Parts: sequence; structure tokens; C-alpha cells
Amino acid sequence: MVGSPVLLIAIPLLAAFLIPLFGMVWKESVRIVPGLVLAYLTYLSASLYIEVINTDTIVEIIAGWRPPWGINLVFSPLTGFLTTIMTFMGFIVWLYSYRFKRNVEFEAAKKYFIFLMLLVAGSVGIVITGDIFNQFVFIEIVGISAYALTAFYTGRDSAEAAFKYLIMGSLSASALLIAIIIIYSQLGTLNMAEIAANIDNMNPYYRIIAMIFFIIGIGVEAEIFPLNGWAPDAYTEAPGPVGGAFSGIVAKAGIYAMVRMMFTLFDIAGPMKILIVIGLITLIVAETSALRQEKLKRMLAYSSIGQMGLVLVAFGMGTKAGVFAALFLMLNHAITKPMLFLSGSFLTFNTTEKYIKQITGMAKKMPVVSIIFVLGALAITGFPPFSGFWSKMAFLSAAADENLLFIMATILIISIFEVVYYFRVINRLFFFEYDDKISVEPHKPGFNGMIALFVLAFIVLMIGFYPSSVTGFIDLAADDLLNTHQYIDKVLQLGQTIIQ
Amino acid sequence: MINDKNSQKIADFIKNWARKHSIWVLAYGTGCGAIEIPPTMTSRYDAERLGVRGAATPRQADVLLITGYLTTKTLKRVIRVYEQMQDPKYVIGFGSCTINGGMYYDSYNTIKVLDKYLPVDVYINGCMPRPEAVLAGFGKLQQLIAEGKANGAQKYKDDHEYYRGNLRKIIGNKYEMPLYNW
Amino acid sequence: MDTTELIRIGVYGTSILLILIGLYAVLTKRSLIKIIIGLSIIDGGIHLLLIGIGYIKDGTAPIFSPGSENAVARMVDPVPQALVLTAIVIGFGVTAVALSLVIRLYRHHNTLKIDEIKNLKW
Amino acid sequence: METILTIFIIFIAGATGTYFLGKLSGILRSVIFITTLLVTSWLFFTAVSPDVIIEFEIMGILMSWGLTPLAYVFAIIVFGLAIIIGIYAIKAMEGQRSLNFFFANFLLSVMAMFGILISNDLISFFIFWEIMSWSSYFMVVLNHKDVQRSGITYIIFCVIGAYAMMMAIMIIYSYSGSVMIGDFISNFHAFSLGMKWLLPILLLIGFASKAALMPLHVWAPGAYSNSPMSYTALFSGALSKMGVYGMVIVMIMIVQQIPDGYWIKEVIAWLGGITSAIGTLWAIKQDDAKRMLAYSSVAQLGYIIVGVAIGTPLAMMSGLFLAVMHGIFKSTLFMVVGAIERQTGTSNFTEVTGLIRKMPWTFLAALMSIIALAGIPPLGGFIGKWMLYESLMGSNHYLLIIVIFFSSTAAFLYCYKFLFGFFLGQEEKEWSHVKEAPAMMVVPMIIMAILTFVLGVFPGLILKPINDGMQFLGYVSTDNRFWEMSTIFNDWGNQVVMEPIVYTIFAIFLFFLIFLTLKGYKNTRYVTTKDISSSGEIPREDENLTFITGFMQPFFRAVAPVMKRQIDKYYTSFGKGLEALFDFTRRIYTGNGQTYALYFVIFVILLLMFRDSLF
Amino acid sequence: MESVGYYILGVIVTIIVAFMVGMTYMGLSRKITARVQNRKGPPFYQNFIDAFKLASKETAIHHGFMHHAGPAFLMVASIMSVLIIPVLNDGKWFPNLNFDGDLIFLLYIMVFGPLGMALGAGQTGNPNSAIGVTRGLSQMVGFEIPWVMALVALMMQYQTTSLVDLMAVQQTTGWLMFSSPFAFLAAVLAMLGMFRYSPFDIVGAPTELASGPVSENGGKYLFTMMSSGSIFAFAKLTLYVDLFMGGADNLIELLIKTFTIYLIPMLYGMVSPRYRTEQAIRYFWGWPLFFGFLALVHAMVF
Repeated sequence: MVGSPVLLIAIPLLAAFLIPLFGMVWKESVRIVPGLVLAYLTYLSASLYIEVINTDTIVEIIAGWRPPWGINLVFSPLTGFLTTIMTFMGFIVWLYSYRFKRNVEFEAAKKYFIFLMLLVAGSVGIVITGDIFNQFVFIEIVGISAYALTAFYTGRDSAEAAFKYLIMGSLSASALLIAIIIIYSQLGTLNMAEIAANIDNMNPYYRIIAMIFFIIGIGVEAEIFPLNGWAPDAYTEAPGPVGGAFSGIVAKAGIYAMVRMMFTLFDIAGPMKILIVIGLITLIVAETSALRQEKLKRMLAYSSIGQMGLVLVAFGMGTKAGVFAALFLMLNHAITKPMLFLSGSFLTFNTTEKYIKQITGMAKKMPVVSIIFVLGALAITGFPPFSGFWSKMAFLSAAADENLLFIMATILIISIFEVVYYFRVINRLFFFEYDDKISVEPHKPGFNGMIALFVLAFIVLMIGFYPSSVTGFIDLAADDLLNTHQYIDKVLQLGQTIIQ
Repeated sequence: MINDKNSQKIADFIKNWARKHSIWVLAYGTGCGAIEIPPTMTSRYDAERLGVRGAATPRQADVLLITGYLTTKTLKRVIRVYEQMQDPKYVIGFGSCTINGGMYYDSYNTIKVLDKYLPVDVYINGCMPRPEAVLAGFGKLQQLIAEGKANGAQKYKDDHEYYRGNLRKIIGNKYEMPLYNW
Repeated sequence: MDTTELIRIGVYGTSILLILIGLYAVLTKRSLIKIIIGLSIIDGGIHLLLIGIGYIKDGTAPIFSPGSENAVARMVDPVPQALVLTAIVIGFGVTAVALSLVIRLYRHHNTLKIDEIKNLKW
Repeated sequence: METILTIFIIFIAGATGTYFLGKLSGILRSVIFITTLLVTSWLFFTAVSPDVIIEFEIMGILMSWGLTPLAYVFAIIVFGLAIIIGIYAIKAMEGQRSLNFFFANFLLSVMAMFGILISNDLISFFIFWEIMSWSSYFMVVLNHKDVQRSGITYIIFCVIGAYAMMMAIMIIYSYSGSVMIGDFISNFHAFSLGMKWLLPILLLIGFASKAALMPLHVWAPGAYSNSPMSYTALFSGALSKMGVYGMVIVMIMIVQQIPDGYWIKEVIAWLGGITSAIGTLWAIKQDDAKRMLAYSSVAQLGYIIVGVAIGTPLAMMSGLFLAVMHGIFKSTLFMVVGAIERQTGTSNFTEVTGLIRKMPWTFLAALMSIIALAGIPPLGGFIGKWMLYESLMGSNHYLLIIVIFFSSTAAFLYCYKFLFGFFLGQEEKEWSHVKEAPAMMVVPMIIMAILTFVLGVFPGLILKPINDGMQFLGYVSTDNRFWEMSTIFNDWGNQVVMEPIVYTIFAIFLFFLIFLTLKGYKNTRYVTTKDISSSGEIPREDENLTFITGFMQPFFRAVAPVMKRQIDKYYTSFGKGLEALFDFTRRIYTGNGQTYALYFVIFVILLLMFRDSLF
Repeated sequence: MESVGYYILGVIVTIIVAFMVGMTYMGLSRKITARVQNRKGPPFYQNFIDAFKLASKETAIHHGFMHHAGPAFLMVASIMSVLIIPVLNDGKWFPNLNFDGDLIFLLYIMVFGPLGMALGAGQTGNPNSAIGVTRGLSQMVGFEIPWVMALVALMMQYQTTSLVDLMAVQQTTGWLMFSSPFAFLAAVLAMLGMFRYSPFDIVGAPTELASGPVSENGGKYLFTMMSSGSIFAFAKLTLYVDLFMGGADNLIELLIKTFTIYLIPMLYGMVSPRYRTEQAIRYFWGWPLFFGFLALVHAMVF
């Protein structure tokens, strides 16, 4: 064993506290240490993941308390998959934002990296924890760091965005807490496996109420429709890499929490109407809103929300193929959307408004970044031979298996809008003349940022040309999510063995 | 193929016969004389029985019919039209005005003597000449054609400078005429 | 209905009332500060609820001390208390962040009216 | 198996090389570009045969590549056009923007088309289809002209078609577990009745959108006219034929298996007929040559679709023959427009006139292609038209024949307008400096023009592969029944022997041409177009006497009721309405944090209310 | 299989006969018009004189290649159509190219001439020519529709696209004029436009367009056009006779029948003023189209 899953949470938390101390010694370490930490986390997560695939799920017990009572971490093919993506994306975001803005001085950079560490720690925690209250705590950690990151820039409307996020976040935390209270009062336990094992004993009335509050509580992070008013604002006002982190890390954690709750905690088998309905509404509202956006990041934000809706629909089908498609969509989205955010952030670097019209003709000045942006756009709209196509295909195939023709049609129609707004931007970028009056001053992207973009672009192309490179992992993860009994057994057996 | 004089004569005879019986007229209705053309062509006098027929453009016409007085303003246009016509081509001066100015003998802006500007083959006298006179004029022209004497075009070709000089006196050098179109 | 039930209903009722009051503040008050107060009231209500489910009549502190091993039945459930402590801490943190944001907002917009702070929309 | 893969690799390597090495020098770029095209074509024509099939697996889906005889016909179009247009493009694109991108993308497009033709399964078909879509999209907007309007329109219709197709493919995959076209066809009878109707219709929407069938044709004018002409030649000539290719397969292999599928055929055939009529009418109205040819392409594709949809052996043959012919003459015309635009800087009839003496070879190419387009006997277009009419006659589509004939007759109007507008009419001083296009552009055009003639005399040259392709589609061999090398037959055994006719026509033509030219040759001289009989008035040099504005006005006064309703307008207002609606709905995000909190509460209440139906 | 020389001889004879007959008919038309207008009128051979004069007239100018080629195109169309249309029923006298005389081929070759002519007219650069051409093409779109409908009706009724077959049919069933009256009506009304006599003389439109497309052509060009026009007129008349009146067994019968047909547009034209272009198109899309539909219905029912 290369390490323990607990390190995945402990190290970034520790790093977050130590960064200011390092900063006192050597200012540059504020920027370097997070990178090292994230690189290590990625390595750790990946190697653990490979081990998990080859052997068995790791269930880690914290502080010696046995699973039904104590907190346990579950590092299964599913969680390992997501953790690896998250840590990797965290590393990419670090790579990109290392000296993101030279004018960001030491204090700001310190805060930024502290909160980034917290964000990654919280997100990873949400995914690998096996305890609902613990999950709540991690959600709050993610929340607080996200508020802080959103409000990173002073002098803009970022505080406003952060405040909206905060209102929604605390309301949702309250709802989540209520759900936890209901479950605890009914079942007397907080352990997911235990809850899952006993969920049938629960009063159906309370069960549904608890589920509703869960959905609401997690829905804010998962960006489902009526609860996502904060998201466009936060994505817009947060620094570019943070937007990437939100879409690549936080939203994934939120979705994970939601589906884990639906699939494992409440052990719903078969299609989940609620997820499909919410997902579809989210998708439609977000994509149609994105169609009319004037700001680049805001458009990307709405697109991100829409993708989350799509993922929810895919999960909602509840079949193996649906889950597979959903995980594939998550993977692609986690890679592509940060790519768009990061490259878009380079393109609009020298403007605070981030209007789409301000990138008119930028491809002449920043060709490589523009091409990567286009690559991302083509991938996310599902044009072959890029990565998005395969996930979209998997999704449609899953929907067709379930005979959900209406949903297929709806999603394809909505995809047309998606194509339209992305291609509008591409047109502006490439096929308009550079205009001194409206276009922004081009920015010379840093070396590290370009590396980050190249890595992402490589992954997009790799998945696009050779999807089998990732489908095996996704397949295992999907199996893991669907096999509730295995989960319960794995966690509770551990408790049994320790008792014996 | 047939180059000797006799056969040339025969060919000319046939050609002239055909030309005689097929006279396509471009009536340049410059003055009041134009009013006499319709009666000439229609039922009562029916010039068509002689093979006389209107032509729409100078390219197709054989005869340029100057009906009446010619103002200095229209002169260059008439000459232009004449120059655009294809050989063989003939000019008929119609009415007194084309001969000596007629009732416009003292007008400051009409052409008194058409002969100075265009090689007129046949003049038709009268103010106005009645259709009978017009038909008589066509008859005279046919006679001239048959005899091979209607060689106004040749005259124009030979004395081009003379005609051009007269034209220049009227319109000056302000207006460049294009090259002559044979 | 014995007193336990009464107390329990009382606690639940109070907590729900608190939550509703907080919601009322959040939804209707236009001042940012009042909204934050509302959020805190909601938090308070939930904490009360959380404590309430662990309530046992004449309960003792959940401390295993020598000599009172047989008092396990009368012990109140320790978990909600642990949870509520955590939740309070988190609530405190959130409130602190919120207040700092309010300061920023006031500097930037020169107002605390929430419906005047909507530069980001649509 | 390696050959197909090698061709793809060469294409990709060529595209990459063209893009990156092109930055070093233009000559290198051209050399790589042409070499790629030549090598791939050579490999294709020599080493690819219908027997070879590659199979491989992606994401657990079995895919296979292999050439079918039907695809071979279209591959001839694609590769033939690609080479000729490629040579043309090198010179024609000189001095234009983004050359590296253009040539690389050109290769990608050709590769995508080749991929479509080589695909035996729906997934790789779709992948190449989409590659073709976006690569052609980038060409449409490459000129930076009317980008947001025509470009977006094009991509919308691309994706509408593609998504309809994808939906069908996914249904097929999930129902039958195989994406092979062959499996789909043989298993089609096992689908439920609803699916039997839905699947072909979805697939047809996909193909029709590329083939610019009537309600889905609105992208064509903008897209064709805005891309560089060197690409539009390929776009209209070869790329739109991919839609036809798909339609052939669907109409013949699948629609025939539907009970009452007859109606689909009828509807498509009528749509094709109406498309051709409407396209022709709008083509006449255009003042810009590119737009005119674009509408003309729409109309011509209408004929092809009629032939394909009717589906009798003769009709199918005529449709495919017309597809080949359209590829030849329409791309020539687009090349002509490209040459004119390059030499004069504009492609508007109302601006350019009287180029015939400046660009005689271009005119010759244009004349031949126009005659072929109009379907006038000595050239190839006639063969296709003849077979089309005969097949319509033989299959009792009498009203359709009237519609087709109307559009074909009305086509003379724009044919004439094209020749007159550019080449004939008054020679203006403004264009006196214009020179003939460079030889590298003229020669391809002339080659194509000669091809129209050759195929007019010997239609058998192309009818032979078409016959093979049709045998693949399940028709009985039409050997010696519908065609010989120079003779065409109809359903009732009537025949036309093209050779003597063509020779007679040329004999008569040459006789009178020589007569008219040589009679009195010594005394004859050329005069400019200023020397015209204009009532004696002498046109000044700077005076534009050309009659071209409002060219066919009387005709349009007669057909005004038909022209009043434009489908574009409906689409535009629909789009505007949608955008207004979305503008309204996105006001849900009011920007007020309190409102979001309210949504939160409402959401809770809603979920609680509908908990029974939702969970 | 006769020799090629025999064929060529037949072709030349056919052309000459067509030329003579066409010219004579046109002369007769002028004569008859004159008589109707209470004039004496030119002699019936006036057109020959005109043609000869035009041929003998010098043509000193040309406007370029298409100016030569335009009339040649016109000639191709008229000669090809006269070669393809069977002149007589047995075909011994005029052994021409009529390979089962295909009707669709004929339809296209017949519109080829006007288009070529239009190209020739285009190069002269005269605006009047272009206006005339647009009018002519527009009108063509007008009258082709009822004409094609009539043909389609015939073709569908007898399941052939061959003119020879249709002629053979009439040997047994009698004239198609009586068995398919609506087709005949539609075709005859379309013929009015085809012959371009008044009221459909909008192409040349004397005094309005200065003879339209031919306004720059004199001498040899006009001669070619005139002869082509006469050959073409003969071809069209023969086509009508072949289609609707059972063809002709000998030349006399042919002349009688063709002249009868020829009288229709001629007499109609004498008493009608000129239409405007759109009026002409609307005319053809009115009653003729209606008759065309009736013809189709008739052919479908019977």
C-alpha cells in the first residue's frame, strides 16, 4: 500500500495550515508547496486507485472506531476514480494558477492557495467519506473555501457573487442538517453503509422527507435548477482557474454526493424520476440562458450547469449504461470545462468585464490558446473525434436502451443551442477581424499555463481517438456505484471483523 | 469562283434585283414628315407590296429616310445612324426641308441642305409630300438601285473628309464622333 | 401525554418556529445584516432540533465514569451533542465569512440593501 | 486492410504537414497538399477493392471499414473533384488569408468524405459525417464574411441533421446491438412498426439536411456563397453528395421494407421536386453569382433526390448519374466564379460585365457547364435529365414531371443570367484591365468542361460503375438494358444513341459557325460593345448600358405569389422568437440573492407537494 | 442499312424542303395578313427576296465570338429538330435521324436554339437585346408548361416517349386531336407562344425594343436567323401534325395539314394586340394550364 486514503484529506488540510508558515520562511514556497502537495495527492490517488482496481475496495477507519459508529473512508473504484480526477484537476489548476497573475502579490496568493487546498481537501472528503455528517462537514469546508475564492478579487462584484453563494450555501447546509437529523432520529446512525442496510426499516414518510432535504442540501453544490442562481455569478466573478476548479472539482463532488445518497443511502433501484425531471429542467434552463449571454465566463458557467443537468439525467436512468454514461460525461466535463475556463480566462485576461465581444479576432494574437478553446468547445458540444462525442453517444445509447425517446430528442434539441452559442464564440474568436476598439489587449500566456492547457488538450484528444483508454475504469466505477450490497458488505464486514 | 466580268454582271443584276424588291426603311422621324409614313405603309397605299418595310435598327436597314427638317441637335445622331448602317445603303431626303430648308429656311438651328452632310440618293419634294409622292420616291430609288446608280455610300466613303468637315462646322469639336463604321 | 412528550414537542415546536422566523428574515428583510441574522436564527433552530432528538427525561451527561455504568440508559445520546458542536463551529465560520463579505459589499456598493446589489444577473 | 488505414494516415499526415510546414513556405505547402491528394487517389484507385474489410472495436462496438460498389461511384466524384479542385485551389487561393488552415482543412474534408464512403457501420459513418460538418463549417466562415448569420445557420442545420441521425443510430444500436449497416438492413423487419417509421425518417432528416432538401435547405445559399470558391466547388460538388449517398441507402434498402413505405418515397420525391422548383425561382432572383449558384445547387440536388426517391432502376441510375454530372458542372461553375472573383474582386452580376474577351477560356468552361446544367442535348446533363424524365414517365409520376420540367425550363433563365451577367453585355472601362485567370486555374476548369462533353457522348463510362453500385443495392443488373457505352434506353425500350446526335450537332454548329465567321471575313472587323444601335446616341465610355438590374422582373411579376412566402423568414422569426423567449426565461436568475432564497423555499415546498409522484 | 451518303443526302433534302416550306409559309402569312388588313400585300415569295438580300448584304462589323456562334446555335436547334421529327409517315422520302424520334430530346433541343441565340444577342451588348431575351425566356417558361402537360398526357396514355410510336398509334385509332381533345387544346394554345406572333411577339416587339435580340444583327446573321426561323417553323408544324393529326402520307397532305395548323397562330395574331410579359405568362398559366390538367385527367381516366 502506497499510502492511506486518509492522507488524501489530511495532507491538503495540513498544507493549508502550513502554507502561511512556509510563507514566512520563503515567499515563493507559498506557490510551490501546493503544487507539490497536489502532485503528491494525484500520485497517491492514482496509485491507490490502481491498487483498488487490482485488489479490493479500501475501507479506512478513522481513529479506531468501528464503521457503524466511527467515521470511515471508502476508497472504491468509484470514489477512487473521482478522487483521481479531482486531485488531478487540482494539480492542473495549480499548474495554471502558479503565477497566474504577476500582480497578485504574496498575501493574495497565500490566501488563494490556502483556500484551493481546502477546496480540494473538502471535495475529496465529500467523495471518500462514509459518514453523512462528515460529508456535511466537508461540504461546509468546500462551501467556505469556495465563498472565499469567489470573493478573491476586490473591487469587482465578486463579493456580491460570494454573498449569494453564501446565502444559498447556508440554507442548503441547514436543509442537509435537517435531513441528517431526521435520519439519525429514525435510524440512530450516521454511517452510510449502516443507513443503507437499514433504510427499509425507516418510516416511508420520513424517508421521503429526508430524501427531499438531502436533495435540497446537496443540490446547491450539484447546481440543480432552482438552487443554482449563485453558480453563474460565482463562476463569472471568481478567477478563471477557480471557475475551472468549481466545474472540475466542486460540481463533481456535489453530483457524487447526490447520487451516492440516491443510489446507496436510499437504495433506489431503477429509474429515478426526480433526477430525470430536475436534470432536464436544469439542462433546458441553463442551456437556453447560456444562449443569450454576453459574458464569456457566464456563458461557460451556464454551460457547466447544463452539463450537470445532463449528468443527473444520465444517473436518473438508473441503469448500468446510464451510470456509465453519467460517469463518462462527468469525466469529460471535468476535463473539458476547466480547459475552456482556463483558456477563456487567458483570452479575456486583460479585461474585467469578460464580454464575448472583447475576444473578437483574438485568434490572430493568441493562436494556440484559441485553438485549445475551440478544441474544448468542439469536445463539449460532442463533435467527433473529440472526447465529448463518446460520452454523448454513451448517454444516448443508455437512453435508447430505456426507450426514453422523448428525453433523447429533448437533449439533442438542447444540444443544438449549445452548439450555437459555442460556435458564436468560436466565430468571434477566429473569423472576425481583430478590432482595437472592442478587443482586449492580448496577453502572453505563461509557460505553466500553457503546459496545463496542453495536458488537458492531450487528454481530450486521447479520449477522443481512443475512448477505450478510459471506458474500462468508468465501467468498474459504474459497477461499484450500482452494487449497493457490496458497498454495505464491504464497510460493515470490516466492522464485524474488527469486533471479532 | 466566278471572276469574269459577265458573271459578275449577272450576279450584280440578281443582287440589285433583290435589293430593289426588298427595301427596309429606317425612318428617322425628325420632323413633321413622319406623319406621312403611316399612311404610306398602311392599307390605302400599302408600300409593303413593293417590298418596302420598316426596319427597327440601322444594322438591318437599307434606306435611311430623313423625314423633314433636321435640327443641329439631331444631326450628329442621324449621321451616326447612317454610319452604322451596313452596305449597301441609301438615303432618301423627304420633304422640302431636306432640300433647302423649306419653311425653316431662316431658322438658326436647322440644317438647310442635307446633301452637305449625307449623300442623299433621292429627294422627295413637297411640304408635306403625300404618300403618292413617297411611293414615287421609292420607285425612283428602286430604279436607281436596279441601274446600279444608287452609290451614295461610295460617295460618302470617298468624300468622307468633306462630310465630316461640314459636320464639324455645325457641332464643333466639342463632341467626338467615333470612327466611321463601314 | 407525559411531560417528555410535551417537552419534546415544545423543543421541536420552538426549533421549527425559530427556523421559520429565520426564513422569514431571510426572505423578507432587505438588509444584508438582517439576512445574516436570519440565517443564524435558522442555524439556531436546527441546532435546537438536533439537541432535541437526543433528549431523554432526567438524562445525564453521556460520560462513562466509574460508578455509574448502569446509567447508560439515562444518558442522553452523545452523538447529537457532538454534531451540534461541530455545526455551531461551522455556523460561526460561515457567519464570519458572511460578515466580512458584507463589509466588502458595503464598501463597494455603499448600501446594504440586497435588492440594490444585483450587478450580476441573467 | 492496410491500404485504407494508409490512406487515412496519409491524409492526416498531409493535413498536419500542410498546416505546419506551410508556415515555412508556400511552395512546400502546395507540394505537400497536391502530393497528398494524388497519392491517396492513386492508392484508392489502385489498391482499394470492395472485398477488403477492416474490423475493429471501440467502446465495445464492433466497427468495420470497407468499400462498397455504391460508395465507389461517390468516391470517384470525391477523389476526382478533390484533385482537380485542389490544383485549382493552389493558384486561386493565392494571397488569401489562412492558407495553411484552408489546405489542411480541405484535406480533412476529403478525408471525412472518404471515411463516410468507406464506413460499413453507422458509428464511424457518423464520426466522419461530423468531421465533415465541422471542417466544412470552418470553411464557410473562413472568409470572415457574414459569419454569425450564415455560419450559424449552417451549423444549426448540420447539427439538426446530425443529431437526428445520431438518435436513429443509437436506437438502432440499443435495439439490435449492432451498428453495422448491413445488419441494420437485414434486421430491419424485426423493429416495431413505430420504429420502422421513425428510424428512416430520422436518418432521412440527417441526410436531407446535407443534401439541402426543401425545408432544410436554408443554410445552403449562405454557406455556399460565403466559403472560398475553391472550397465551394468541392462543397457543392462532392460534400452535398454525401447526403445523397445516405439517402440512396435509406431509400432503397430500408424504406422498401416498411409496409406502406411507398408514402415516404412519394413525399421525398415531391419534396425534391418542390425543392428544385423553389431553388430555381430563387436562383433567378439573385444578383450575386455565388448565391445564384447556391440556389441552383439546391435545385439540382432536388432532381437528384427525385431520382433517388422514385427508386426504379432507371430513376436510381439517373439520380446517380445526375449526381456525378452535378459534381462536375457545378464545381466548374463555382471555379469560374472563383476565377472571376479573383480577377475582378467581385462576383456581383450588376458590377462585372463583358468579360468574354478578357477571359475567353473561363467563358468556354462556363458555357459548357451551363449547357450541361441546363440539360441541353450534346452535353452530359442531358443524359441525366433524359433518364429522369423517362423514369418518371415509366413510374407514373406525371404531375411530378411537370414540376421538374417547370424548374428545368426556368433554369434557363438563371443559366442565361449567369453567362450574360459575367461575360456578355457591355464591356466596361472599369474592367478593361482584367486578364485571363492563370493557367493553373483555367486548365482544371477546361478539363471539367471537356468531361461534361465526354460523358455526354459516352455516358457508359460512368453508368458502368453506377450499374455495379446498383447491383450492390439489390437491383438486378441493368447491363445492356438501360445503357450501352453511348446509348441510353428507357423503361419502354425507347432509346437514344448519343454519338450520331452529338456528331450531327457539332457538324451543323461548326458548319454555320464557319459560314458566319468566314463570310466576308476580310471586310469584317471587331467593334466594341459601345458601338451599338442606340437611336443614334453615342454611348460614353463611362456609361453603363448593361441591362442587368432587375433582370427578370416581368417573370417575377408573374410568379410573385409564389415568391412571397419565404421559408427563411419563418425560420428567422422562429429563431428570433426562441431567443426572445430565452431572454425572458433567463430572467429567472434575477440577480437578487433573496429571490434565490425564495426559490429555495419554493423548491422545498414543491418537492414536498409532489413527493408521491416524483419518488 | 443504307449508306451514309444516302443519309446525308436525305438530311440536306429535308433541310432544303423545310427551308422552302417555312419561307413560303411566312410569305403567305404576310400576304394573308395584308389581305386581312385590306392591303394588297407583298408577293408570297417576298421572304425569299428578303433573305437573298440579307445574304448579299455586307456585314462589316461583329461583336466577337458569341456573335457568330449565337445564330449557329439557333441553326443547330432548328435543323436538329427538323431532323428528328419524322416528316412523313413512311419515312422513305426523308430518311433522317429520327431514332424513334424521342420527345424529351426534342423538348430540350427546341429550347436550345433560343438560348444560343440569346447568348449571341448578349455579346452585342445592346440593352434591347438583353431585355428581349429575358422576355423571351420568361415567356418560354410560360408556354412550356401547358405544352409539356399535353405531351405528358399523350405519353402516359400510350405509354411511350417516342414520337414514332405516337404516330403509329394514330394509324389505328385515328387522330389524337379527337381522342385527346384537351391535350390538343393545351398544345395549340402553347403553340401561340411558340410561334411568337402577336399577342406574344414580346421578344422582338417592334417599335418597343427595336426588334429585341436581333437588334444588332444584320446581313448574314439576320439571314441565318431567318432561315433558321423558317426551318424551325416547319419543324414545329410537322411536330403538331405528327402528334395530333396523324402525320402525313405524302408531301401534299403534309402541306395542307401544316398550313391549317399554321393558320391558327397567324389568324389569332392578326386580331390581337401585344401582351406584356407577365400578362403573357399569366395567359399561359390560365386556360392552357387548365386544359393541360384536363388532358392529364383525361389520360388517367381513359
